Amino acid sequence: MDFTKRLSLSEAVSRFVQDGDSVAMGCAQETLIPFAAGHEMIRRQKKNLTLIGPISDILFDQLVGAGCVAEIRAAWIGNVITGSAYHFRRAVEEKTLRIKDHSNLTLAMALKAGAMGVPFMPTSTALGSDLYRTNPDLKTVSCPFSGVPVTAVAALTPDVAVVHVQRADIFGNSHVWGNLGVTREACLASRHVILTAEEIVDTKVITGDPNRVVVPGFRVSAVVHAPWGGHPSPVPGYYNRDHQAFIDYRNCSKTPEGFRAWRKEWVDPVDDGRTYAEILGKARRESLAIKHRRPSVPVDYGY
Amino acid sequence: MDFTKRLSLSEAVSRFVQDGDSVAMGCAQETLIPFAAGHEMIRRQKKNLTLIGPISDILFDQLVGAGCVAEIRAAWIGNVITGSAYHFRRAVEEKTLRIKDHSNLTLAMALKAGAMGVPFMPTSTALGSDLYRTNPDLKTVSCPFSGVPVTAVAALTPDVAVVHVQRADIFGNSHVWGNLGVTREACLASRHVILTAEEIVDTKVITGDPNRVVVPGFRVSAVVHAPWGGHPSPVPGYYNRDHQAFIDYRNCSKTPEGFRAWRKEWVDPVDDGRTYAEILGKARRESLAIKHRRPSVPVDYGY
Amino acid sequence: MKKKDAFETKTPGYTLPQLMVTAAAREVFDHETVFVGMRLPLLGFLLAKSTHAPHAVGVYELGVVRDTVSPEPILTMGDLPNLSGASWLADTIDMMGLLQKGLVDVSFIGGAQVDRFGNLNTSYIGGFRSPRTRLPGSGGACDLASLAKRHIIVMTHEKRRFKEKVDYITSPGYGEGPGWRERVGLPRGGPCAVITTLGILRFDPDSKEMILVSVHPGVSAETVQSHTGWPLKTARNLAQTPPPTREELTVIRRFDPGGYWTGT
Amino acid sequence: MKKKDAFETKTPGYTLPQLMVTAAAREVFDHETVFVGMRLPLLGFLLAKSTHAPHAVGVYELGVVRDTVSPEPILTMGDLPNLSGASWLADTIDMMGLLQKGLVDVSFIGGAQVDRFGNLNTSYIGGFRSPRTRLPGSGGACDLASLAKRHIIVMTHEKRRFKEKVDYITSPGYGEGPGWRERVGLPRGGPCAVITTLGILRFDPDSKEMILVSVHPGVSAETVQSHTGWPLKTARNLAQTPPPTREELTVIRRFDPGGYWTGT
Repeated sequence: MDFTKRLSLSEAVSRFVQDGDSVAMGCAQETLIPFAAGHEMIRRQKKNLTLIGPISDILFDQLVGAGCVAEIRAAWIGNVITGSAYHFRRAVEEKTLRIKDHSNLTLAMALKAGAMGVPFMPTSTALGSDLYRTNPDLKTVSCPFSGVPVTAVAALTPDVAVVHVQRADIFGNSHVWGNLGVTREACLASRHVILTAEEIVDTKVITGDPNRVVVPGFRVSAVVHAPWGGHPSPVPGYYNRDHQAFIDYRNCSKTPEGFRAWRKEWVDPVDDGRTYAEILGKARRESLAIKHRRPSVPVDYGY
Repeated sequence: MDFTKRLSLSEAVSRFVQDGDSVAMGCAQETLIPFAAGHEMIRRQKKNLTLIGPISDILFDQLVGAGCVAEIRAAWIGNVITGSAYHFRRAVEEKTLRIKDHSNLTLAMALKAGAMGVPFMPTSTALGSDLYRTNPDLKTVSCPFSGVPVTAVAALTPDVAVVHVQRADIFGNSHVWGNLGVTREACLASRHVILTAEEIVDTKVITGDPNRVVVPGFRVSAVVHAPWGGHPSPVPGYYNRDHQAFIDYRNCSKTPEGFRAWRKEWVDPVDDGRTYAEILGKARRESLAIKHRRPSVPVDYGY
Repeated sequence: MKKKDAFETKTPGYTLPQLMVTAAAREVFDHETVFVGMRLPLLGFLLAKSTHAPHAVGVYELGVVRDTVSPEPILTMGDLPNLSGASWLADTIDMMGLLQKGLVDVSFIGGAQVDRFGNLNTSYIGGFRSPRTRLPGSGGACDLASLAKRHIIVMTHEKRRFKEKVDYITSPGYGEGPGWRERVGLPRGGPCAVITTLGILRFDPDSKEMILVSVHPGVSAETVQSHTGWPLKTARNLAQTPPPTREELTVIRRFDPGGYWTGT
Repeated sequence: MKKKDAFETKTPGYTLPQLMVTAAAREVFDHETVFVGMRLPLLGFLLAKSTHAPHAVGVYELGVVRDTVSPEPILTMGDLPNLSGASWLADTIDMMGLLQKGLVDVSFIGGAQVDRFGNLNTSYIGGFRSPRTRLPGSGGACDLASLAKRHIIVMTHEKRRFKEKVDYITSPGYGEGPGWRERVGLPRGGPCAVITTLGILRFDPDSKEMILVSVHPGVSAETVQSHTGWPLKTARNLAQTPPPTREELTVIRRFDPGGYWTGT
């Protein structure tokens, strides 16, 4: 690998997210949510996307609100600390949005199947539930050995996985730490992977600790330097969760006017050349900063 | 967790490896092979074991030679750099050993099914092969969505997984790095886990980097301090592979007399109170030591 | 920071959410493995760990196992203090593997609608074809209800929520009654208790039907019935939910200092 | 350290294993993803990376992906220099996922017995019920033969090894001929070349039968036939395997300094 995959956020989204694509995002659930990349899809007015993810802590709602989404395949779409996602809710009620209902486990298994290159995965969850009625990707089969019924979940292979990571090199090698959710599965299942990274580092930092890699560089299509790209979700090692932003979004997103105001404050200014860090402001950045450092004890990969 | 799981090697093997048990070992394939624990099984004359592992780089052959084994479920049993495993070969030819033939992928999927708590896993490998004729745990099924045929692999749930790790605390929390093979799956699939560790460290070292944990402490039954416990296989961060030991074993294992001599030199002296490090000797330890240190760059788990 | 739509009902000396968190915590036994859900159960687990269940292990669906309480208060499971010093940070599928293997003793689920057999709906109010209200969905709830050895439901007690038949089964309880879980192939489990804003309900071992076993201080069985959409059975020895002790309140306030989840 | 049972045959200026490693390396194209097998293929990959395929990525079944050559010679894939500075250290199942998804271009397999359709046996000589010889088994070979886009077989050319029908199919080739792989459900692939101690064979695109396309220097087509257990077809334009160049020999000797795998 000696050609760079580093692109601007705008280039990466233009090149690797097409209208109508299926896009896996928010794969680590509450942490490392790729808000910067999602906001770029809003600014570029992407259309008819199919969003895939276990839970979505407001990002999917923002994309629905901006008119980018035709379908969602997920287990939970809301605002973790406040409840409903209002755009999502309205869109389903008004039948402008198609849904395939998953549980966290069926979604994880669907992506695992996609990652492993098998057409389905078996699980014991959801038997007897109505998820079967709103998701044709679930079917009951019998174990060929024991005869017990299991739920077969059809493989999901998104067009692109968008993943926010802590550090990456320009060739697509990266480190992620913290809880991982379905990050590993989503990256390996997808045709393209866009990484947004808090820091761009030398390749040696990454290959110096290859167990922290969740997707090999040769599977990655684009690397974007995006400091604060996970805000307001927490990013281990970089910043804490901005609870107030989630509460503010809840309040804004109740009405179309509120949503426009939110968008005007948080999303659109980037097109006028302001960085997200500037929009956030110094005081807020400091309030979210890591106060208690907990560095790991190194391990040795010598020979 | 505030009670210790630390045991001597002898206590751990006596308590958690019973005659007739199925035992997963050598799960990282060529690295981190738990030779110390295997040798203890030889000394304690364990009987009728079923050994489970992807490939076995001479450890399974040693246990077969010592008369401990009734069955093997594996993909490959030999000596990686020299070829055949002579005891294994003789035992199969003389029909004193039962075999279920796996490939690396079918074995990984069998343990993954066991780890996930599902009765089987699908894979596209082995279709049309004769592995089906010597392994009743493989059956062809059709994908309920696409109709394509896949190999269903029945779950494996070993009685115990024996895993050599770099560092562990006394409560069963541990760090493993390097290639992992099926270590994760084997630990999570098994009823008991015995860890042999190069070093016993403070809990804070382990919980200070929870992404390096492959099995949570509450799933571990015993922790054994076993320096050089992976020799002659390589242990990242601790020592290189001792090629000469594999070549010597090849030569010794050709005859029963040779095997007895090998056992007398490498296995039995531990019962007379000699540590394995002493048996190995200072010069050899130094020749295998890590010469080029490659420490990882720490990451931060602060808040 | 106070959650705007937190329960406003108050009882002298403690809030209703504090009472519910305490009741939830008491469902956890020491040494158990607990799959911790969102919101109130987060606090319930922290309370149990800090009092009678110090050896309980917490499993969180986003990929966290921890056997200590977080070093600082958290609002949600993804807050960095909940990751720092964890026993294991891994994949959702690893957490779900523990659950699917039957290694999780107890889990907690919130609900929007529940029926007499403990089936839960958190997806569609008014049917999925033309829903009146779309709710967030399952998350891990369906998995917890399907696969934990037992699960506890925590929810608001209202007639529109306690329905003869739920509009959609997001998370299976006892289905249509005895033998249903076995019939559909669920490997184990079932709801064990429902902790509501009015009382605590459990399930008859034979009929699998919900029974009122405890009312909160100041609540009568009649009030509970009037907020329930089917003729509710009441235990012969109906109890009163014991209020939080001073120690329990101290712990709850330590982990929810702003009263975001439990009020002040 | 020299492997005792390494091939002893010599040709002026290079050894037979060196010729075979060179032939194996030439099967790798630049930018390809290579699933690297045990033994000679390890060197073949290092040679390809160091010469005409600098962008090739190596995948190793024990859980290693690397896009650089190891910083020191290795005897086997688990040697620590092969882990140090890797692109990815992970699980076997992750490596196998790349393979199963069709992301591996080429792989290498050793064989003990092969038939005219490239089916390989590395398990039982003389039938599995009463085997005359038990061999080590599949390892990852069955997976590579099932799932890589193409695979290369590397083996000793002897009549008892090149059999009309193998005693046991460990790793499927083209089975019984055209259409067989599709029929049993294998998603892609098949053997692409057999590099032996005598020459190089490929497979007819229509009949799926092995064809001799190249003989090693000093070997005749007749010699190859006499070591093959069925009437062997020969390509119209039979070639001679080009010997290793000086540069190739230098690289092989750098990575196998003691000549353990390739002699001296």
